[in-house]
Amino acid sequence: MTPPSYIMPLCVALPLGGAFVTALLGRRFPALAPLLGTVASALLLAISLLSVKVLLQHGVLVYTVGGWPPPVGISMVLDGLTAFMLVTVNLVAFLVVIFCLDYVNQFTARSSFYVLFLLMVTGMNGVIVTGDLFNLFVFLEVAAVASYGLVAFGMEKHALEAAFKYAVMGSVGSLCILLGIAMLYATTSTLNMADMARVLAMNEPGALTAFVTVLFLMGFGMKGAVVPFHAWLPDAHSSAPAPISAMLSGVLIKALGVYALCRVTFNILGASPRILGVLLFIGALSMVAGVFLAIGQWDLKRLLAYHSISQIGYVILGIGLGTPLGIMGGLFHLFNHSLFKSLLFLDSGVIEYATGTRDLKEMGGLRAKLPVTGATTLAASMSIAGIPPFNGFWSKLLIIVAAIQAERYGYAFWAVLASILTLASFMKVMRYTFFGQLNTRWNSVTETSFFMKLSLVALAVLCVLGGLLLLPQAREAFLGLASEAITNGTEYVKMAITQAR
Amino acid sequence: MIALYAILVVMIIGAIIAIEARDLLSAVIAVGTVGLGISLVALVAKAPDVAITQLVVEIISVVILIRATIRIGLPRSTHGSKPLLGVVALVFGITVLVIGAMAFAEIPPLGAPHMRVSETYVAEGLEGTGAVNIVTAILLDFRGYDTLGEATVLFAAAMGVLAVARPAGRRKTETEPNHANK
Amino acid sequence: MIAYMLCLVLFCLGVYGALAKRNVIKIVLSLAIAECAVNLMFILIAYRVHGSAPILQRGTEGGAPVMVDPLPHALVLTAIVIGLATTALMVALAMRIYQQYGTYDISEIRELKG
Amino acid sequence: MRTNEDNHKEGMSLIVKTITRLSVGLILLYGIYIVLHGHLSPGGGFAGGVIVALSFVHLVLAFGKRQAFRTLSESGTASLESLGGVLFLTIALAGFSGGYFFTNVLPNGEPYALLSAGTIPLSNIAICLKVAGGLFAIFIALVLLNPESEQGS
Repeated sequence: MTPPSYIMPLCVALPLGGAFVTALLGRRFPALAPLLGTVASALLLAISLLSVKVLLQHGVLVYTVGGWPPPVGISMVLDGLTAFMLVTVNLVAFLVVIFCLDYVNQFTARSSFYVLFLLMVTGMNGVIVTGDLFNLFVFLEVAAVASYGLVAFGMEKHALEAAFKYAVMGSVGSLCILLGIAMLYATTSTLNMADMARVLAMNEPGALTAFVTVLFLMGFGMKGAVVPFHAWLPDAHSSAPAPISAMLSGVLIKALGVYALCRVTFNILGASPRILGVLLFIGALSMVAGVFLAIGQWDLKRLLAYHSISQIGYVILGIGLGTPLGIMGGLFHLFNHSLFKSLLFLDSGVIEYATGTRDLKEMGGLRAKLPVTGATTLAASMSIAGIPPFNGFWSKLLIIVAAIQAERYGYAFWAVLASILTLASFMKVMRYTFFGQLNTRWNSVTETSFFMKLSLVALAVLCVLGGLLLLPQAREAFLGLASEAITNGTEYVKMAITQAR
Repeated sequence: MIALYAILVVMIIGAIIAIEARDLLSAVIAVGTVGLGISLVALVAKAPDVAITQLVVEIISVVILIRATIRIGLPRSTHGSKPLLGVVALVFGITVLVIGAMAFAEIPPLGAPHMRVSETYVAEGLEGTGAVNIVTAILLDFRGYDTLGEATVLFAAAMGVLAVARPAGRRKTETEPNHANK
Repeated sequence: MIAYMLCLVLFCLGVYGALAKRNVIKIVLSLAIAECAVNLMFILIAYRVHGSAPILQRGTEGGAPVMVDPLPHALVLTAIVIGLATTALMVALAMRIYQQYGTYDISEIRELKG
Repeated sequence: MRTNEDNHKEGMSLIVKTITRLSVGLILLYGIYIVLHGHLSPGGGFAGGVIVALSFVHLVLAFGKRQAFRTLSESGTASLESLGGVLFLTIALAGFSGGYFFTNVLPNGEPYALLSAGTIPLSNIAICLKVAGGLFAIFIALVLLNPESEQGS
């Protein structure tokens, strides 16, 4: 049967239609917004799982929007990396929407929360699916503008300030990306990524490629919160509502930052050793700086935010190695990190929802009162620290082995050191929040409602089962194709062009 | 061509005034000149669509910016800047200018774009879409998907502003977060 | 070449203003300037010496007329409205911040520490 | 637009109000012209939409806040905007019938005529609705956000 390549525009049209209809009817039927949000993200999860199967059957698919062939019209490309990112984003989005069903009751204007949430998912899916550089920028802006509104949703003083600073840093990043796109258009006079790679490959890289690489590194670095540009992340995460900071650090900085950086550096500019060296350095810097900044934190959410920076450092370190094993390790860690980091943020949301404070010193012995949250936080802390049975261990192991294989002993050492410091930091978190004697103030605290527990337990189970992805047949279908899409870099061109003719 | 350079210089002077002016209102009006300078450059560079849109968008952004500065009882003068970040911004500016100068040598000179893909738009524009205005043809038919994303950005911004402008964020009455736990 | 450099100077001015200034509205203004500079870059890239405006005239049905590059114009239209959207959102946030903090000076808005 | 006594102190002076009453209609007409001729002459959905929004803004500036709600209440503008969005999305999805996502399904019609270029005029109208609704909703929200009240409620 003809390859069902129409699933790609569905990934964008579905949440977009949901957002518009929710905005139109949200005020008159308050129950419509949560219902539509859950149904839309459930369908999206099904579509992204279907896309992995379709990819296995039909290989790389190209969908030409509007019927115009690629260089003229916009094309959508479904290759290994796209399917992988679709599954990561929509899995976390579905579980966070379930968590939101109860968490959002404390806000006014709930329907606009769901509209902005669906728009953010639309933006991320649009960035992942598109094969056109300017289109990637437009959907990156959709996701970014929706997330500015969501960070400021709580309307407290620090939420507004954090949202403003995030908006300023985000806009400066977007302008750098747009300037880079203008320069690329000037030389290659096309906007299709595959076509652009083909033209750039013809003439050898000169000052222009350096200029464009610097601009894209700054722009996507700001979106992905790597160390030189990470200033907005701790503020934005600690004051955003918990499900939003789970989405932000779970998938948004990955889809907008790391994925776009990979797509641009590997598939368009061609990963020259210099760019890989820069990526390695930035990755290692983020990894170490993130952990050191996190050690001294007593505010739970800020601590988790700094750990996000260091885990993103792991991912970029893995991908910066350039070897197939390193890239697979980096992508696997990206998938695992989106699971356990969103679980940690949701747990901190439950703790804040129940006790009203985020300060570790005031908590204590909540294990008795919040058993489910305690168990899931324990699972997530074990996997972020890299304890064997959990998924974090496998991906960190892959990265460290790949670093050693590539004779990057320095980076391997830093990776191990950062992992140990992460373990220490999360033991401190567990010690202060759940173990120890129960702080008398919290004896009237009860466990959270059903939907919140459901999503927490689901994420914890996924954290435990994450390691199974390394089994041979699962690895080939899911991770292998994704890392293959990166390693063969500009050959992506032949597939995207020939497929479309 | 001299008109192009003249307008550019005027815009740069306007930008410097906008950043360094002590009075907020005059800063906003200086940004107005920069925006209108762009629509003049667009006219000189034969881009009527861009000129009309930029002119109109500039008007509404100046109205919004003035709305934010006029009705506030604050002393209109603004003081000082952050020295450390200023140095960082200057270093960023110098590196971008230097690398940019080298990069500009490689892109086609002003006035001679090699329009590989745009030739198909110009040639096929009329019979492909039936629209006489090629820019609208590109915007709505060849690359209509961009415009859908674009309309969504404006929709997201409007929803964001409505969410930010509502009186209270959390429900004070129903759930008192620290103890009563629904 | 000089026009591109002037445009880049405008871009650096905008980014300098956004990072270095303390007044919240000044930051929003500088970002608007930087965004104008990038749109300007697109228009300059599209300019063609003897090109005419990208609208087909009724008379010239002959060979394809010598036209200015229409694609960057479409991109600029999109970028202008994106810039307007972000500016409007930031102005709304700035006004809300003024309401809560009572000042426009970003260094005094120091609620988040550590 | 009958102006009663209490309405006088709102908004600007009388001269501005009378001028506005004349010019608002013209601005609105000009905006609608720009939208409908989007595929023939410069301008299009965006420019026309902003001009239409400016005509409402012009009205609000001249006649003050209360007048704003009589013309178009805030929820009205938001639903106008999402209506425009839904219309534009249906035009895009209608493209599915013609093969791909955004195909121009209607016949192109002969050039230089007003009703030519298939779905482009319809998309222009949808975008005009969306942009006008969006910008006016933003302006109404900013007008409501009176910064004088020191402590946010």
